[in-house]
Amino acid sequence: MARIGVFICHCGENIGRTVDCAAVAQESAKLPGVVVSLDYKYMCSDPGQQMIKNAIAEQKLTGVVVAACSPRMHETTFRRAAAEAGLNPYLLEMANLREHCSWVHEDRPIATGKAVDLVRVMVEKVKRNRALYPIQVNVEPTAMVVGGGIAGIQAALDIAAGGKKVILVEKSPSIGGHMARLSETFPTLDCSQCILTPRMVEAASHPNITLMTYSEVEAVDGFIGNFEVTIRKKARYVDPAKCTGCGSCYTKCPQKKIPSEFDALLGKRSAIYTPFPQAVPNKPVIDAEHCTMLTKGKCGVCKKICPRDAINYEDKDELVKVKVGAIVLATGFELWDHSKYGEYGGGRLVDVIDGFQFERLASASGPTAGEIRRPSDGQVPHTVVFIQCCGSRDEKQGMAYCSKICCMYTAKHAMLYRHKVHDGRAVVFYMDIRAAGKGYDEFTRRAIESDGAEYVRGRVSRIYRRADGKLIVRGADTLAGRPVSIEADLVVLADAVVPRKGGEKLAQMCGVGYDTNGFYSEAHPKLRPVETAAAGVFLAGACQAPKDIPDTVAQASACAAKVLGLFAAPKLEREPIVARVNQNLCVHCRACINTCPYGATQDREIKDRQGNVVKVVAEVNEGLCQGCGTCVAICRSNAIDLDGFTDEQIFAEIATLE
Amino acid sequence: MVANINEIQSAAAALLNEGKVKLVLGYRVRGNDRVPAFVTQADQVGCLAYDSACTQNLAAYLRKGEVRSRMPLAVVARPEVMRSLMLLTAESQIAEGQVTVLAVDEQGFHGVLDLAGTAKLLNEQYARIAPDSSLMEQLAKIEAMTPQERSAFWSEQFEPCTRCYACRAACPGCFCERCIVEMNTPQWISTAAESHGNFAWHMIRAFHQAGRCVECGACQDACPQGIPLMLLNHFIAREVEREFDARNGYDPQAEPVIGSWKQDDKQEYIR
Amino acid sequence: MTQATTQTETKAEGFEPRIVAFVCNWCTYAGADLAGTSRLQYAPHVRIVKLPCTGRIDPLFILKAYEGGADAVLVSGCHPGDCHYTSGNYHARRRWTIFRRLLSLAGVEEGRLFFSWVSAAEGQKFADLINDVTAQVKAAGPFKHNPARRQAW
Amino acid sequence: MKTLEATKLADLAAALTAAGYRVIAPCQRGDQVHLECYQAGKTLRADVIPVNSAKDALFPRSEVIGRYRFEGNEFETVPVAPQAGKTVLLAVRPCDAAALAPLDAVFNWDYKDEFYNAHRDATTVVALACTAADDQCFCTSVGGSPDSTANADAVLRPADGGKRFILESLTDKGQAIAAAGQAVLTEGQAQADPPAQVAPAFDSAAVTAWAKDGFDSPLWKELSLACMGCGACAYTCPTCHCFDIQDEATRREGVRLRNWDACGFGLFTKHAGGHNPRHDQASRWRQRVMHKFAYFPERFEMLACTGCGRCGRLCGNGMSIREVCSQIEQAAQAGVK
Repeated sequence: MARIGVFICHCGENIGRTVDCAAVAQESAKLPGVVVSLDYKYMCSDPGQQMIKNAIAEQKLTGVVVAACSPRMHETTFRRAAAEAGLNPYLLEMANLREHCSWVHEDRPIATGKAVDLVRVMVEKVKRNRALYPIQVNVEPTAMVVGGGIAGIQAALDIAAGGKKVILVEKSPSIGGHMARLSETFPTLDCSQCILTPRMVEAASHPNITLMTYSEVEAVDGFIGNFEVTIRKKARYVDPAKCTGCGSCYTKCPQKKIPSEFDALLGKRSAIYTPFPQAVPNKPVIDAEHCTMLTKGKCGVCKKICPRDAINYEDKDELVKVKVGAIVLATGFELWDHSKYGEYGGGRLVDVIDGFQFERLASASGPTAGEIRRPSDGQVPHTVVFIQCCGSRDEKQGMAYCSKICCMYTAKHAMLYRHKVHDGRAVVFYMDIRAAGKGYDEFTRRAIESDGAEYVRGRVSRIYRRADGKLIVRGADTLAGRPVSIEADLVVLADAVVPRKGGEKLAQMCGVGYDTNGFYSEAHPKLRPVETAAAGVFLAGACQAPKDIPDTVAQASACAAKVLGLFAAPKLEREPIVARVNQNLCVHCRACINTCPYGATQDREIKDRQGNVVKVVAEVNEGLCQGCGTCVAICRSNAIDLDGFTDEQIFAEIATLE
Repeated sequence: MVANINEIQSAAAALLNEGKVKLVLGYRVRGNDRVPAFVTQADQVGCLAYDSACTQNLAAYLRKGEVRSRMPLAVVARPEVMRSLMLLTAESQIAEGQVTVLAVDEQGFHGVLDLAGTAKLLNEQYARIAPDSSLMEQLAKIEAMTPQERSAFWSEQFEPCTRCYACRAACPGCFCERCIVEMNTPQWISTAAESHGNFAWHMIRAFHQAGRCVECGACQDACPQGIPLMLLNHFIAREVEREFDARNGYDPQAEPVIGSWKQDDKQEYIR
Repeated sequence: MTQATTQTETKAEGFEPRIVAFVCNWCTYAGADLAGTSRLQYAPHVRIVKLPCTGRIDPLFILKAYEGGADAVLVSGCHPGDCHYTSGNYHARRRWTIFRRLLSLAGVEEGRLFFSWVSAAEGQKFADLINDVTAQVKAAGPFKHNPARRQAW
Repeated sequence: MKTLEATKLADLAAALTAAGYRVIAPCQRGDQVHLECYQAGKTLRADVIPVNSAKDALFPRSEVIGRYRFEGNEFETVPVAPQAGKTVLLAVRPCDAAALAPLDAVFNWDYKDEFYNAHRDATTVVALACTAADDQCFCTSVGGSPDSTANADAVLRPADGGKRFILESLTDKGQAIAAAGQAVLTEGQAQADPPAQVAPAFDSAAVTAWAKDGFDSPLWKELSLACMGCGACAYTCPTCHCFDIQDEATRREGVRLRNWDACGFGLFTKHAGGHNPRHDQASRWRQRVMHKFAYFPERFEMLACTGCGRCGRLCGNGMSIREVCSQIEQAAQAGVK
């Protein structure tokens, strides 16, 4: 016989104000099977929890309903309390009286009536709950980090420092990411490469880190602790084991006019190339699209010149399978394509550039060796207009959100320009200056006050090129309340930060959600900012939202802490909400096997004592099962059920609503 | 009777004589009825008959233990029955080597085929089997009714249902070890032959045919009470084809229609 | 005619519809939580049955709710592509597409079965949805011709 | 002699309805004829054997036999009286009327079934003598005849080449029918049509005798190969009387229902532990035959088959008890065990 305890929480005034908790307790006491029904100011408080524990012990409860806030808030708390009192935690359910009732209804009698219903539904459910026990799964103590920018490098280094193995997967030929392309960094103006390259080298040489550059994740199977990842190692056409990185090949390569991605298309590279001199690994790859040997079978210079015979034109993509226990996604960002803004030239004006292009112009290792020269004619620009919020905070044509880093890097750009071109004029159009961060506001102030950047509050309505080559920038100074028109030599657009194209595919492979903009979704916006909905998959850096370097590094280290925490024990306990097949009823139509998103339902041969196969049925691998229950609903004879959400429980819930 | 009935008989005899099958599942004549024949000896093949009155779907027997124990066997199969065999293959109930097909249609016998050959024949010769036009007309009439009229129409149709499950027994696709209607913890569908139980039963029976029914008509033929089950079956098959571009029982490797998905499946009704 | 008028009057005045909602834990339930934390007020007639995923929703659930006399059923989960379990909602969608058509053929009238995607971030959408569904069902009145309804024993 | 014009059968039904009877009569439904409750506008068909038997009127397919209510942890039962209104089975065949004997016997055996008897007492049987039979009819092989008046309170005999019926009242209940239908009946003379010729199909005594030792016969497997295990035969049979007790409840109240059940279903004898003594269809078909031709005669000295032929006529899989019994008789003659 069921002995159910019902505990109604007032949540201070949060529930109590609109729900008559005492009345709900009284009504609940009348429900069949309820032996104790109490209300209390704060159930989640120590005395509240003690109340539940005492009742479990004294009344020998077989099930508990806590009617309080959302189970997302305190289910764990109360289940732990139940466990401490000796009741299996899965014999406790919560009725959501706060988020789903008191906060959304004002009429006290109506809210109270609904509250009674909500409790009754859960009482009927909990009567049919079974004791469940956590599922233990082995954990493969190796992590995979996807993305070799500063986020990925930091996460990998921290995990490696914790003594666990890391596979760092980077799709381009070198790690380093966007940070390697920056000239200086705000707010200290220290040289980006100077602080980054030691980390890159450390990552490459760390005994716990396996670098897989020029590689992409092809498929992710498995689950937390036991992911099986297929990685495509793209053909490099250069054997990294033989190559010493001497550079003869790319010096001699006749194809030299390929726009360099690293230089934001402002510089050129050869067909066999390393993206930049400090690349890690410093081993070139052949760009199969542009190499005439690979496209037309003509040339072969690099092979002839290579002293180590490291060139292999027959190289093929290779699929490598690795087993990892955790995945860190650090795929970073790219810039929004401003050609959507017709009023800014629609991408056709060569002297209207983006932030990365400016970084390369300002970088000592860039195409202009650090001199600010405009792309069209290589002249030093005397007036540079910087436009913030290009594509950000624009629901109609661009992105609705603030890209967070543009105020700071625009200030930096203006400063760098003024440091390099002393008589130059730097004009910054801004909507607001968002400079929250340590030393940030001081930095923007310095740009304005010490470095003479002219800040104009307002939007630019149009940019066009006059016959003499001048860019005419027309806009409004909303503080002065007048239109402005500036004759500029160069315009730098602070394009919105957007996630990497195609990132959805990786998210879907991993079971990670993403928002409408394509940024990966964290498990909780406040309390679980690095976890995702997919257990064992974590987020670092700008793939989750626009971030600057310090925030990115902090999140990457947080990921490492999460991964190391996961790897701390050889086994992991998982929620026992899994599907089960009744093998007597299963007729092996394989609908569930086709359906399972995790490949958790599998064929299972039932054998007699002689080892003959008597029949084949479906079986659920509880390590793989995530408990969605899709197989349960697909099974025509209901031969599968889902622990925690059994047919019997749901039937009782629906019946209770009659 | 089809003209070349002798060819069916001699093909059956040859299969039995050569030991390729232990049983030939076919039809025989009993008065005005056509009833199944279970031929195990070559000298019995003379009873085998086939004409358009042979409407029972013999593929249903492939779930019956007493019949399965006599595999490999041969089945006299018209196109709809062949489609059932494709469905049973796709749902891993039968495999190549277990079932040989004696292909027939109203014109007569078309040879002895394995399951792969059957799939080929089906797709080449019977890719489009036009649904009964009177069925389509009746459906159009029902769809033109108001919801209240439809509700009343079906309650009138389901009223005589005694829940004998002859429809289920006649259907090759109803091969569950235990039907959902027989599950009792919890009992989703009332077993009382009354309004709500009958409604739920017929809804779920029809729904479980989604992406599976080959429209052989055996269920409706088997129904002692004359319930127009084919209206529901045809409706579901039509919707499945319209929504998911899927036609049932043509591909022995088909993924289940309900149990697979496409990202761009229509969803105009979801807000 | 007179009778019809009387019915309209009663449904306008005293009709409090019973609406059963089947929602997934990760999106719509969380969206309802957000409606709560945002203190968005909405009609109190809907009773939620929480499932891990819309993929878990068996058409039998919907029938059972009607059998028990629900005036309407609402089903809601994660937007396509957002399923916590990657594809449960796609599976669910296929099922619904056919099952709702079947129910419609059987006489379940328009406005008795609602489907929606509500994400965890769409508290406002959840509140609007509940209000709209409730208003529609109220306007339609009690589900008199419910073909699935259990008759009095 | 009371006569009724053939075209006025529905008028008689209407008159009886007006007199307060629930009239169960052969009504046109689609292209079938069903024994169902007559309502104005329905067409009656005396020329076709209805697909279902009359037993639904006495032993409904689903009947409330108990009620209870819940209030919190409290529970109370509510007494249920049989809902048995005055009923007439109008123009049912002699084989349907004959079926009342085995039903009466089994429902008054070791326990007097309150519900069945209430229906039975309230029921008047107006049989319709058969002047035509089809190839599934075999009443004459099981002790019946096409013009038998057994268990009938009155009988309608087709007369004058089917133009009219002669109504013969056999009991007081039958007299009451004649009285209630007076307005549509005529006093006059008519020549009864000859009864149908139903050729004997098998010797039931031979079947009963063979069955005594036939329990373990391998023949059952062959005889039942076509059976797919539905309940069509049992549910259309006028004598099959197995039932299942089911409870259905909401959180406020519940009912105990008596629903038809059938020995052909695999679950019929399945034990909770999973064992099934009748593990295959052969053993279920054996039960069907044995019950009707061996066990029932043993207990009640009568067969539980009236030869109506419905099971053979309606089986979607070509099973026929008539054919099976003939095959058993042949086996018996050939000395096959």
